[in-house]
Amino acid sequence: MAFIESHLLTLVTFLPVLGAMLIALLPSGEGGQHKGIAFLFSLLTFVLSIALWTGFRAAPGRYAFEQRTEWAPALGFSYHVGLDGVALLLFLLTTFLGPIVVLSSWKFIQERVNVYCIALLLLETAILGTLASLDLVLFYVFWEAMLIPMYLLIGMWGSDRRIYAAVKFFLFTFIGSVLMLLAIFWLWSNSGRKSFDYADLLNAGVVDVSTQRWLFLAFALAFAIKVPIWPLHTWLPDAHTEAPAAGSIILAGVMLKMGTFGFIRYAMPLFPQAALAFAPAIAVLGVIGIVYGSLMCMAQTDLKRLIAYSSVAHLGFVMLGLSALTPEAVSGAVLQMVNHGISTGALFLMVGYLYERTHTRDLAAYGGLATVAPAIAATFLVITLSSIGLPGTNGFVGEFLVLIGTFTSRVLAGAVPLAVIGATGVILGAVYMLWLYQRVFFGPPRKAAGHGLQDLTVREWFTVAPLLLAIVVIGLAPQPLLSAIKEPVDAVVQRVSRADRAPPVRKAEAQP
Amino acid sequence: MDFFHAHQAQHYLVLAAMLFALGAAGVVLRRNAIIVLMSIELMLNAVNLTFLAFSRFPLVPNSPMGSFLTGHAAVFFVIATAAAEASVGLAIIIAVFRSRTSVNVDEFDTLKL
Amino acid sequence: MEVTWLHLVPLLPLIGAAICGLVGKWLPKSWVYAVALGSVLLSFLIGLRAFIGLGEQAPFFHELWFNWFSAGSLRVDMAFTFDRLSGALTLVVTGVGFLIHVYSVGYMEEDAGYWRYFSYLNLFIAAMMTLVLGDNLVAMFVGWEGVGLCSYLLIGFWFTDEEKAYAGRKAFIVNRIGDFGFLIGIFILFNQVGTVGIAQINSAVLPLGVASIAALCLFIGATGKSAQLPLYIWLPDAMAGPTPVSALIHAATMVTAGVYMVARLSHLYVSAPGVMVVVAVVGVLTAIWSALIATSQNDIKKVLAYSTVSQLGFMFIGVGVGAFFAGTMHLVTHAFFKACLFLGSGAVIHGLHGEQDIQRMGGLRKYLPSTRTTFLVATIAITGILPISGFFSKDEILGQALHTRAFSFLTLTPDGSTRLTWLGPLIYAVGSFSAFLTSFYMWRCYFLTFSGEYRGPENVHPHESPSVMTLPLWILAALSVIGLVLGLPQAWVHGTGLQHWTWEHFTEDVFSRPRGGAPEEFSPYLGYGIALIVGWAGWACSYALYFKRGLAGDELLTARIHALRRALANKLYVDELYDFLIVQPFWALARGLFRLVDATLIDGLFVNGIPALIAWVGAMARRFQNGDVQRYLAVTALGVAALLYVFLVRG
Amino acid sequence: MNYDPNDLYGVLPALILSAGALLLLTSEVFLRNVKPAVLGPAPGPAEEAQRQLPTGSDAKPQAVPAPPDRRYQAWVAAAFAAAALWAALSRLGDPAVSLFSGAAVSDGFARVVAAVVCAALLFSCIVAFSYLESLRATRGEFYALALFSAAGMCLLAQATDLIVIFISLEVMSLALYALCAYLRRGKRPAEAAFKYFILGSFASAIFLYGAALAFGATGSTRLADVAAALRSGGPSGASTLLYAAVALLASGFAFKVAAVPFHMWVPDVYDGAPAPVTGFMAAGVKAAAFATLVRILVSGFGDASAGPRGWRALVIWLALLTMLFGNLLAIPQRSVKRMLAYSAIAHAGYLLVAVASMASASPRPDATQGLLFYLASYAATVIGAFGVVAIIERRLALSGAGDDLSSWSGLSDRHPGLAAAMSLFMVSLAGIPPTAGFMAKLTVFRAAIEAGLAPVAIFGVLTSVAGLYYYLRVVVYVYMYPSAKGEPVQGGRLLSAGLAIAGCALIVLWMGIQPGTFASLTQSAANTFGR
Repeated sequence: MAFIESHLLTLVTFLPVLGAMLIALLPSGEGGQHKGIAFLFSLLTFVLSIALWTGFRAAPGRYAFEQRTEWAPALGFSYHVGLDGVALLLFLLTTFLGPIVVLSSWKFIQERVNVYCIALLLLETAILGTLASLDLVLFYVFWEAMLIPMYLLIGMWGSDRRIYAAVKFFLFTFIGSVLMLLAIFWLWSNSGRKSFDYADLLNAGVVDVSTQRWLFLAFALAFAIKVPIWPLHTWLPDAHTEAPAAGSIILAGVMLKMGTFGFIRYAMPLFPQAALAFAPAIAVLGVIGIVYGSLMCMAQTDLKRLIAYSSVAHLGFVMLGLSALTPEAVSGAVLQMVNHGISTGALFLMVGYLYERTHTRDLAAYGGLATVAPAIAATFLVITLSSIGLPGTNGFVGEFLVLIGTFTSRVLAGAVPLAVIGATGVILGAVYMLWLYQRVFFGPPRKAAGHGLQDLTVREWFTVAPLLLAIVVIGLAPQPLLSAIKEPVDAVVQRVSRADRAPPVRKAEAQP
Repeated sequence: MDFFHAHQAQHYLVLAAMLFALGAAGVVLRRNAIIVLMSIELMLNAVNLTFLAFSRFPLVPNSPMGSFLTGHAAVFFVIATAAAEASVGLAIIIAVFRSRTSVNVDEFDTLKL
Repeated sequence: MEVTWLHLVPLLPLIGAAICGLVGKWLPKSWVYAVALGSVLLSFLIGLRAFIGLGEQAPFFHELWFNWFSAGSLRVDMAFTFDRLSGALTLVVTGVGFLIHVYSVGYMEEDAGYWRYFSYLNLFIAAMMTLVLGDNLVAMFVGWEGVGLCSYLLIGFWFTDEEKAYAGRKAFIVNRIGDFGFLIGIFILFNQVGTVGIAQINSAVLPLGVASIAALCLFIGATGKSAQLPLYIWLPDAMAGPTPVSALIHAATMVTAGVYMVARLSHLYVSAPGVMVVVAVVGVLTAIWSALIATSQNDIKKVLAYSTVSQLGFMFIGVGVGAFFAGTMHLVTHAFFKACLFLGSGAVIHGLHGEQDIQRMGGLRKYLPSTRTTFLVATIAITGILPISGFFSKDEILGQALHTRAFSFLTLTPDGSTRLTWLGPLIYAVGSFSAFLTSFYMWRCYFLTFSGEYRGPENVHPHESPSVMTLPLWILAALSVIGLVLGLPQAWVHGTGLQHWTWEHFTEDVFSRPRGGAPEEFSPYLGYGIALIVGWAGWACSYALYFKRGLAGDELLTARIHALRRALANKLYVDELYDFLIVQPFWALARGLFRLVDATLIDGLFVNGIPALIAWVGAMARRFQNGDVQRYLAVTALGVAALLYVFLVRG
Repeated sequence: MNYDPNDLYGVLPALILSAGALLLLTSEVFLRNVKPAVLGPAPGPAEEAQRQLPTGSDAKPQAVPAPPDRRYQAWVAAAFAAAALWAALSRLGDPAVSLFSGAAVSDGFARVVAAVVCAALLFSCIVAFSYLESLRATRGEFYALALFSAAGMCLLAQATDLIVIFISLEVMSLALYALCAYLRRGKRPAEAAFKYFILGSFASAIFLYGAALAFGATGSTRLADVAAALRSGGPSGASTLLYAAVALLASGFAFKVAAVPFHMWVPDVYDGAPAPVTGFMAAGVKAAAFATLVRILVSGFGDASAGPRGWRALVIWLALLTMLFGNLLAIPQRSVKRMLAYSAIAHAGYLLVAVASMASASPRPDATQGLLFYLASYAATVIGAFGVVAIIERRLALSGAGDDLSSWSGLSDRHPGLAAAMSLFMVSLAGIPPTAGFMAKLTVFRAAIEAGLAPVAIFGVLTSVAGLYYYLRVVVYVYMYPSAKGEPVQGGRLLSAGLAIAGCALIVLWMGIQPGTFASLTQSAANTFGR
């Protein structure tokens, strides 16, 4: 028992890998049992991760469930994991989406099921590890380990232009991360005691600002591509459009958050002065993302593409909040990460179900589904509302905090105009989402509504219901989440927004 | 003394260099595989000459290895190796010839790009 | 006084909505009715109990239900305040709401989606109560957006019709534009005051500039929600929804939220007199503008819709000139008679099996007697030809506008030569004219509908609605008569028991007084006289035209002022204008950006261009590997030469 | 020039390998009924050869008298390779000892290289076994030659005397020339061998000339003496000779490690040679050649690393060129084998980065460690990759054509195991965690950053992005394209090759997930770098 206590985080992180191994051992013929095992393990992961939530105690400067063991001392890195509030939320979000994803693709995926399930489980572990790791090499290993399974998911089970999309996704994200790797090495070679450990590097700090800027840019590029920040976003629509529903859900639900998480966990605290210096630029890009993304949505005729672009807009809010550097805005941004994961994930889930039924993503083919599939219409409506941030749904709290925090920011230059322009996203969001909703569900039934389109099945209800519940619950009672992230958020805000006043201490011998 | 020796060594060295260049040119320019092979031998022999020249007229007063016989030893090694090389080379040329009844080097371009 | 039961007022309808929406489909009809009506009735009774409880020792009730969320210095509570204003509004909303629920039972009888309908309706009541009772701007905003959602859902209730669905969307998006302003207003106030509590904001002393910008932003929100210029366009289309909805949401309650908000923040607005001018001017312009359009509409609901917009304009005149009590009083009375009118029109439509064009009505007084009577009462109330509720409330507004001192100290030029003293009288004049128009088009509507001979097709046999629908009509008609109590001038009721019931006295400690001070005491009689004349004039014109001639009246008018009437009949082409100036360019911009920036520039040039370039270079370089061993040898030799050069010559 | 028999222990791996080779050669004598006719093609053009030789499984064994059973040779060779491997590993930690009065050295560095070579040989033998068997091409000499060249490689890694280097170089190369031509099917193998031979001997002649000049300038062929001479600036007038020597020696091994512009032999040779041989070459030759390059540069000219005539700048330039062109030329390739050849060039570039970051008075341990780790991981990966190629190629080798990406499409349906392994190797070559390739990249580029070569490192990782493109393309064909029409690769003799591939895959994963052990090995080796 004590072992489980002390290794809980590791256990949860690697549980999916166990499942993957089990599946790999089974004969590849029968698909059902593979899905069954995958579902079982992802569910088990979620159940265990609840223990993480209940056992979580926020403590200043410390990480919950911290565990540190030797990994490769000869290479200077160790296996060091732990969670702070922010990581915890995204961690739970991931484990929460895990079973849903497996269940959602029960019917859609019929060939090479074992590979599919293995990819899903490995992907989950990679994401969890990225969130949990406190050693930069460990982080990087998980960070890039995410790519392969996702690449396979898009490339093997995607639609027509899947290979183009998959390769584009991989190359885009890879370019960013290799430079980050070099930056990590630089930190290692200049951090006093040749260490890859996050805490050490944080204490070591980088005093000279010009170097900080370069390193920050190296990190920021990797994360910005993942987020994605305009104009590095063009991989996203393709990846989303071509990926199978499950892939899109994971991509939108958690993988994009890895970018924003990277900013709040690594790029900003490690290089506070540079972060402060670049905050306005990032904020501007975030606002551009909001407006531009929304406009792109209005220009789409493809269901999934539209939702993909809406992700660009939503994450624009997150980036704006992160660069505003006020407690309100940053906590809003973190909350928005979770919210976007839930609502956009749910959107892709529903779109996936629609696609299963109609085999088209073309908006022109849709219309009048509300008459034939009222349940789908109703759930989709709730999700739409949360996506346009209607009060009472989770979407509102995040956006509101981000905007009000940005508006009142004393650190960010030009905060007020940025907040105002960003707030137009509230209008634009309504424009395109409601347009989409009307196009698909209202009006007289069109082609897609034909051939006896069937309403939500029980299995599908099991996947949708938790998401709807989360939307409402977080919308009505977001406070527990906010208090969980208070500690790390305040720390980041303190560290970065005060950076210009008190340069971080650093060891003397660490001069290149 | 050194300079004197060096002065005498120079003739041999220049000759060797010319032979080496000649051999290299032959390898690069001649089309017939056999002649290419011979040019390589020529290069090796040029090297031999260099070794010998240096061991007969050393530039440095005293060799760190005790004596300048090293040069001679090297030459014997090289001769032996050259022989082995020649045999392997001829065998390969024969193999090529079997596969395409020609020993013109510029026709061996199945593998390219 | 802190209480713990106030949250029930919004909560009960919310629960009702949840029940109806989630399981209503499978419940027996009667249960749905019971839940829907019961929950609203309960919250009405709670409101009533609380209202009676209000007194000297308890000027207001307050409840901190729970802390919704808080981060950094921002703390947002779900907290409610039940003072005289919000209390009265609670009664109006839940009361009228209940009546309309009752009415809907009859009206939506045949519709299969009744459970959906009642769920939305309950949800609306819940949201509206949150809006009214919320003690901070964010809570208010929750209700603000909630009612917007319900209106969206209910306008598009019959979503299979593309038009109706579009109308709903239009309503929501136009409202969102307003909400954008509302949000910015909240941000500014929070930034300045450090809290979003309404009480704190009202008690805070703000610099003029900040106060003005904040007030203006909030007023943008109001124009959206309360359908004022330039954002009024959604309300006429909103008539696509079921008529009871139009009565409840788009006449009686939701659309008055803007007025309520301005009145709630009276201190803020008073501290920004410039914005007061804007409010008043926008109000009066809207009043005349939509009154004009209303004169030429033939859809009975459209007429009432434009009349609603115009009446809302009156309310904004009231709050704009600093007579917050007058504006809110008109809000209450208007809720009564306009609801009555809409329900009446609903009864007519119901009786004519969906016919809405007054040109195909007429002579219905003998078919729908009780509908006709109630409609008549309500028409008298709104046109104010007899001194009942509408008369007093509207005349109070105009009188206050005429005598206001709110603008007296404002100057257009720095030297203070030209003061805005003339603004009040001007507003009065224009307002009176739109009152005349009101009387004209309302009577036109009445005459064309009920008097004369039936012009509809033979196969349609008009019939009176069931009592479940007529009963609410009678109650509302009665209320629109009794409502006059609120507006009785102080002079008449002084010392009598009614004194406490006049709205001005009742709400005097709720509102702030305009900076210029209250208008000097003026005798209402002159104003009443003029109002009566105006009202009767309007009646006379439309009597001469429509009672005597019926539809010929329209032709006569058209013959006289052809162009104007065509413009008016086409709503002055505002929709087309917006579509041309804003909507189409916007979508074009979106498509253009997508093709140019995303597809061509980023993807075409960089994302795909650079790899293509690299691949091309690779393919070129590859040519060099042509398989000729002697070329390889040459290259190797060159490499050696290069190294020799490096070490011997260059070094 | 005194001789100490104990020195023989220092070169134990080479001795074991040579012994094995001799044993195999002598064993040939005792074989019965050797019919040269059935071994390889009858005299005459390739078409005839193809008609005679059965393709794949549908062979006509009864048509030709069965050749003597030579399967034992594979296992004997493997056994000796394993023994040599053990010999190399067993004394890994020992301090460096100079052998044969300074002609050779036995240090951790050399031992690790030897270990890599022996392991490469071991796996290659196992792959070659099933490869040759299924092609009915098992003749003598193959394994003997492989053992000889391996012995040459081991010596090469230890040699500290120019003459010794030359000899071992020739031992290695001559055996390899023969191995390339070994499979006498069609035009390709012979042509590859010819090109390799001509270019190789050209390069060794150049190297030898450099050796001669160095001898002349310093009066010695010991690297240590050369270094000393350089330190003292050399005798008057000799410095020119010395620098010419440096240039020639450097270019000689720049050729062996396939650094641009000395790379042009690589694609054709790798493409034409039998896949198992190619794998062995890619792993072993690279390891030995780099070991020697490091010896020459670091222990020979170590002090002259910096400065205008320093080799540091030179190596950096070579590295940049090699990384650039290696990746650039690999992109348009449609033959996986050829693509792997170009990728071998690219990886030589990354290894050169490690060499460049070693440059200083005493070799930086972390750079040396990076180099060794990279060599090991690359060897494991590339042998596995060529193992898979071998299985694919067997079908095509008979038709004398190279492989094409299209012949890989849908492999995951026919052979999920092979597909997974191949993808793993590709990922490792691309340097993506959790594989050996990533850890190798980590060690090398970290050393580069540490040595202040940040720009080179940046250039390197950017080229590796380009590399990712063509590695991924293989995965695309293997997993994302539907099955090709061609009949599935027949099973049967697959087993041993599969074994080797699985072994490589495990090593690749192990080094990727648990690099600690290898890292500490290489670290200790790097710390005992004998001069």
